[in-house]
Amino acid sequence: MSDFKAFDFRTRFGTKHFPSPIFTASGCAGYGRELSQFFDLGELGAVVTKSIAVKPRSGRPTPRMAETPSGMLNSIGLQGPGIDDFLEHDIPWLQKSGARTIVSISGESIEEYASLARRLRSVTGLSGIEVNISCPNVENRGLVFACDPIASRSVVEAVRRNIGGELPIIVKLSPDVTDIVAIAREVVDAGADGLALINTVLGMVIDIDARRPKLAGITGGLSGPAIRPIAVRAIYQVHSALPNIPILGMGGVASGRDALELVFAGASGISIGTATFGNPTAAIVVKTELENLLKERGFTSFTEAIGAAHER
Amino acid sequence: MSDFKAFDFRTRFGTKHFPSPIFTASGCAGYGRELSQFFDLGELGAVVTKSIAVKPRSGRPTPRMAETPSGMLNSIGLQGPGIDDFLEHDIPWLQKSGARTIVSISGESIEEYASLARRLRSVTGLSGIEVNISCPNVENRGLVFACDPIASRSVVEAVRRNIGGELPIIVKLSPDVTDIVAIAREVVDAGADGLALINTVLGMVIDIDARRPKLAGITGGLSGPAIRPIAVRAIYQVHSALPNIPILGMGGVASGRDALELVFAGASGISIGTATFGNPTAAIVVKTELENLLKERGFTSFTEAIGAAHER
Amino acid sequence: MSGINQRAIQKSVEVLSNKRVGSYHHMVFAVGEMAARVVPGNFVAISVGGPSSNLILRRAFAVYRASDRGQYGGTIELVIAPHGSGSKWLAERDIHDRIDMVGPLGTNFGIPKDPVNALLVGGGYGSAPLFGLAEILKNRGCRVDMILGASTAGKIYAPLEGKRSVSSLHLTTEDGSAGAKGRVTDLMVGLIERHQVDIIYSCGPMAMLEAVDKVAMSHQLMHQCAVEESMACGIGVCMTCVIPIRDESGTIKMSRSCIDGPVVDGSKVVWGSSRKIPEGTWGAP
Amino acid sequence: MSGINQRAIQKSVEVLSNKRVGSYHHMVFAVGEMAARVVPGNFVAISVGGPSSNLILRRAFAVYRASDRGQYGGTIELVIAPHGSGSKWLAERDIHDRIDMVGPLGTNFGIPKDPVNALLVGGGYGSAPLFGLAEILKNRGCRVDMILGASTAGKIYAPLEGKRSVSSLHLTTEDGSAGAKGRVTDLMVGLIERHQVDIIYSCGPMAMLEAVDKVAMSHQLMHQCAVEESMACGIGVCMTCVIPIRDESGTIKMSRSCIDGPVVDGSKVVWGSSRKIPEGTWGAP
Ligand SMILES: Cc1cc2nc3c(=O)[nH]c(=O)nc-3n(C[C@H](O)[C@H](O)[C@H](O)COP(=O)(O)OP(=O)(O)OC[C@H]3O[C@@H](n4cnc5c(N)ncnc54)[C@H](O)[C@@H]3O)c2cc1C
Ligand SMILES: Cc1cc2nc3c(=O)[nH]c(=O)nc-3n(C[C@H](O)[C@H](O)[C@H](O)COP(=O)(O)OP(=O)(O)OC[C@H]3O[C@@H](n4cnc5c(N)ncnc54)[C@H](O)[C@@H]3O)c2cc1C
Ligand SMILES: Cc1cc2nc3c(=O)[nH]c(=O)nc-3n(C[C@H](O)[C@H](O)[C@H](O)COP(=O)(O)O)c2cc1C
Ligand SMILES: Cc1cc2nc3c(=O)[nH]c(=O)nc-3n(C[C@H](O)[C@H](O)[C@H](O)COP(=O)(O)O)c2cc1C
Ligand code: FES
Ligand code: FES
Repeated sequence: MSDFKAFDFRTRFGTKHFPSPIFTASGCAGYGRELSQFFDLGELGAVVTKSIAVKPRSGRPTPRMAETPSGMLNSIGLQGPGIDDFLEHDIPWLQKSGARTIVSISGESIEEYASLARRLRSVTGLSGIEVNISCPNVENRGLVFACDPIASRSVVEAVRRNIGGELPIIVKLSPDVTDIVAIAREVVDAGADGLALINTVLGMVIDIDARRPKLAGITGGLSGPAIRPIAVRAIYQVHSALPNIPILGMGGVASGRDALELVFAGASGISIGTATFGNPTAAIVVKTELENLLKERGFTSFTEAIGAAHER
Repeated sequence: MSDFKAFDFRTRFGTKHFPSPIFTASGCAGYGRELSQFFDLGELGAVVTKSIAVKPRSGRPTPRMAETPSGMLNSIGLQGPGIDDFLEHDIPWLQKSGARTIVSISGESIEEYASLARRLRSVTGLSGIEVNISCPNVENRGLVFACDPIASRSVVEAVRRNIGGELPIIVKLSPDVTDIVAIAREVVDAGADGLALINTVLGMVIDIDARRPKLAGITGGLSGPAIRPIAVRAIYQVHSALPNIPILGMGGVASGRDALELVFAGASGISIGTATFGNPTAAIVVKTELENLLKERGFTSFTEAIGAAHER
Repeated sequence: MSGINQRAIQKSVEVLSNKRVGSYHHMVFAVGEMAARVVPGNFVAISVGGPSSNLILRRAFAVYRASDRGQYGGTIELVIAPHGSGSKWLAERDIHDRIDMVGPLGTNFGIPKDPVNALLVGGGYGSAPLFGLAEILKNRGCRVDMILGASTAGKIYAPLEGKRSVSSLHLTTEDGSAGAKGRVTDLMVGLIERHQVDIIYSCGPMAMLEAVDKVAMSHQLMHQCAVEESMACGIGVCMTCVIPIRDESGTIKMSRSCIDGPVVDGSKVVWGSSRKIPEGTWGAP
Repeated sequence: MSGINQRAIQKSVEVLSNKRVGSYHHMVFAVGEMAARVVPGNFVAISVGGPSSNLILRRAFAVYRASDRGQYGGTIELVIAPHGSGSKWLAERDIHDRIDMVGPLGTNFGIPKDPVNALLVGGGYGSAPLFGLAEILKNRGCRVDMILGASTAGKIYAPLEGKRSVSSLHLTTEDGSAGAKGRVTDLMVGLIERHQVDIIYSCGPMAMLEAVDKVAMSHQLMHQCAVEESMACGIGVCMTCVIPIRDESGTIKMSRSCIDGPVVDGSKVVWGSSRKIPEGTWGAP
């Protein structure tokens, strides 16, 4: 079915244009090195790196994962080398590799987000910042920022103030809230150029032989095809409320058809997360399938398809 | 492995004792008639009936369902004959059948819940009332009661006031909230004898050929194994906060192992919902498997196992 | 016992044969006592995908033929169109594989006491339940004419043994690759008049059933049709499969096509109601 | 290119044979050029469950043998213990079925330049990668003694062709159904002293590896072990498979057993760290 009429696959977040709407999902592609053996990272809109913190983090003890029906739970605990090490070793490699890079940051306080933004301000050649606010706020009884409109807003204001320039800020929201649109409005109001939907859903598995939670971290984040209907719903709700804010959609996308569902719901880009664990080349498979599905349906550019399910 | 040492399978909600901890889930067993061909309804702890409203309801247009990975979406819209017809035709049949019955009620205003409670007050031989508060409150911009602690509390107070006597009130909560423990505390405080966890998770599927939401109701409730980790987490959280409140657990239970996960998390009973669609005798399969798993683990009574995953 | 699903049983059944016929798979299953309970119009519900499948719902299939004698005891035959993951999985089963079947389910075609002239209209695999019906009508001394339509020749299911029990068989395809180019309704009026048809039976896609019903109405003919709505449970407990139907009193109710159907009186159906609740339906918002 | 996973390729491979051996399945796959890239200690990651499966993660299996010549071109052999849904699904594959394989992955056993006396210790299917290793050591002129242990006889995997490359093979079972009753470590000291063992290689359950490492330590012997942690991706991107390992500078880091392992230096592992982060680990809370 795929014809040869030129097809424009580009998409945009804030000031940045991307040649492809397929991205990696933070925490599901490391810092790029591991996947570069399987495909050219330049094929992606961008590599979204594992959320980086101010200091090195050991992450949580093992077991860190449990497979669930059509999904998995993870409790990694944001393991990472910290921003200094990251800027010294990982960013340079990514830039040499020819990949566009969106850096995901995570903090335990407003000040940590601010200082991460300051560190990234000086880095040239980045395509954006993804702000992971699904992290416990040590200054507020460990309440997750993303669950509190005010805390979410403050994080984004702090990042906006410190990042300066025109680097797009994409804020990643948690689905574990009563009203995701309310949170979306706050962070957009605070200066977010785009939104990433959705982070994992809080879940738990019990080991019925050991009679205790399977994960050392007790609860974990549910991801994979099991949560796709939740992602589609969140994207649809937020896109209807804020039609002009680009959404980086994710949640159980493993095929072009899955991706198209999120695009029709309102996503301007698609991140591939858990699917990469089942298939190292998942991002490329999705990219190829999505392009063909769009062409078969007579689209001449990707952007025409964004939010198409809202039209009637 | 199953030995012949007497095993006590009973469980309790409020003042009522049930010979088995396996129940049907509201909306997944009609009013009992349909399943009576496949097994003796007396084998169940109780039949939990499809949520009944004050007036007849046509429910939503079709399509009303979409299958999703290890789950399904439904948007039935609480179709039913209304309380009068229900009390005239369905309750008598259930009572003749020898099934214990828990009546699930749903309303669009506090007053509707109150009047449903008044109607049920006079009915003899019921085993309990399940209050489905995952319904839009017409008096408050259609905001779902279960998403608002105050509205949830008012519903339960109204039911408590009007039901009188000692009929157990089990309040069914929605997982689509930022803090399910906060809601649980409110409704228990307002007089709930038990909690039912969890109702479906709000989701959506898009028909990529029709370019619109697959369901006529646009969004729907996600159920089945896909949401089990969310159910286990919700039950675990609520049981740690309120260890003395019995929980009727549900969400993707299709086997004895699944049921045991929820029991170890803190459930005093298990409702079988979507699994019945895939297997009419699912409730009996789960019951038999659960009894064997408990015996293999040396339990002599079901109640010993409740919340066992919290002990270490 | 409530009467609902009263002939249904659940059984692990063996695949006896699986043959490709045009775009379809004709499959035979050893079902034991289930076979004797089947009446034309009934369907069965089958679990698909195997042990660690992500497909959690049964798939519904109309019974093409059921016979309770024969070397393998009771057998049920189905005609499967490989459509999505579930039906494809089923169509890939080999001889001796076992599958879990619940049936027979649903209503059946009503059989008139006296010999009448019947017109049977089928679309695609919708022809499947009509052959068993034709056989019974024939034995009751009825004249049976049949029209089968589909988009293209490969999608018409009309086996030899089936043809025996019909007085005349007419085909239509939208691409003209078999029979007359066009739709089943193009041939209906002619046959109705030529053979003084008393009753119409139909099975196929909703749009076809609606068109057939229009013709039946305009000739004041009884019309029994087997509808096809998406079903989650197939046994009446989920309320996903409803269609608006007028009851005796004329009230429109959203009725479950799995237990109040699939065979319903065409004149009672409120057609074209996908994505809307008809005006005046009982309990409409 | 980063160097990580640099020998790995992804390929749809054909099942050439599947034989039951005790509690295990010995399976052979036609993998083409993948075979030539394998070194003992490497593993492969396989998708399980088929098209509509609810199992979304790959399963990891150590390569038992790899050969790049032979009538089917390159082949890889695995020893599969049917454990849960995924490994059972794999063990049920028939000849000519195709599966999706990524490999070779992970680190490999280091081979000493000069001939040394090596003791190879395997638990359960953990013996699989040791036979390929033994062959290489043998060809390098090493003396190779092997101890294989399991709970019971059926769980010891010790094929004839494998035995050829070892100087002595000793078995232990916890129920005494084969070899000496007890654990592999009961026989280690005797063999270490009798044959002046220079290096120990091991593969098996974590608890066994820890016990083996204690013995290695007490005799100041090099110990290379292949660890087994739950893996979601197998290629280094998910961070689920970590174990605490001391680096050159002595800092403990949570290292990925899929790319910094499975073969690691036993003396560098901080044992018994399931469900806790060892004191002083880099970035510990
Ligand atoms: C009463 C009845 C009789 C039927 N008889 C036959 C028959 O004889 N031969 C035949 O080939 N098919 C028949 N069908 C249709 C058959 O059930 C569907 O083709 C099948 O369920 C599709 O499943 P899938 O996984 O292949 O497709 P998918 O599209 O992946 O299915 C997704 C979900 O939608 C439902 N669904 C999709 N299409 C249909 C449909 N057309 N009707 C009902 N549910 C659907 C499925 O049950 C499943 O729950 C019948 C359906 C009904 C209701
Ligand atoms: C490096 C390595 C080499 C291995 N080599 C072999 C081998 O040669 N032969 C063999 O039979 N098995 C081997 N295993 C173990 C094998 O991967 C597991 O038995 C298998 O993944 C279990 O999957 P399941 O679906 O059958 O079980 P389930 O328990 O249903 O699996 C559920 C999840 O847990 C993971 N999991 C469960 N048990 C293990 C385990 N022991 N190790 C790692 N992940 C696990 C699975 O990958 C899956 O994601 C190896 C594991 C690793 C990490
Ligand atoms: C193992 C794992 C680690 C993750 N780490 C992060 C992270 O560091 N930062 C973040 O914002 N999201 C993280 N996520 C969430 C994913 O980026 C993504 O939002 C989620 O998994 C849903 O997409 P998926 O279903 O395609 O995986 C992680 C997910 C997984 C499975
Ligand atoms: C088709 C369908 C209809 C339902 N109707 C109701 C209802 O009327 N009232 C209610 O409280 N819950 C209703 N539920 C929710 C179930 O009772 C149950 O809470 C949910 O499906 C999770 O359990 P499960 O995964 O076992 O189905 C319905 C669920 C389904 C799938
Ligand atoms: S399919 Fe469930 S009620 Fe008809
Ligand atoms: S398994 Fe994913 S990092 Fe090792």
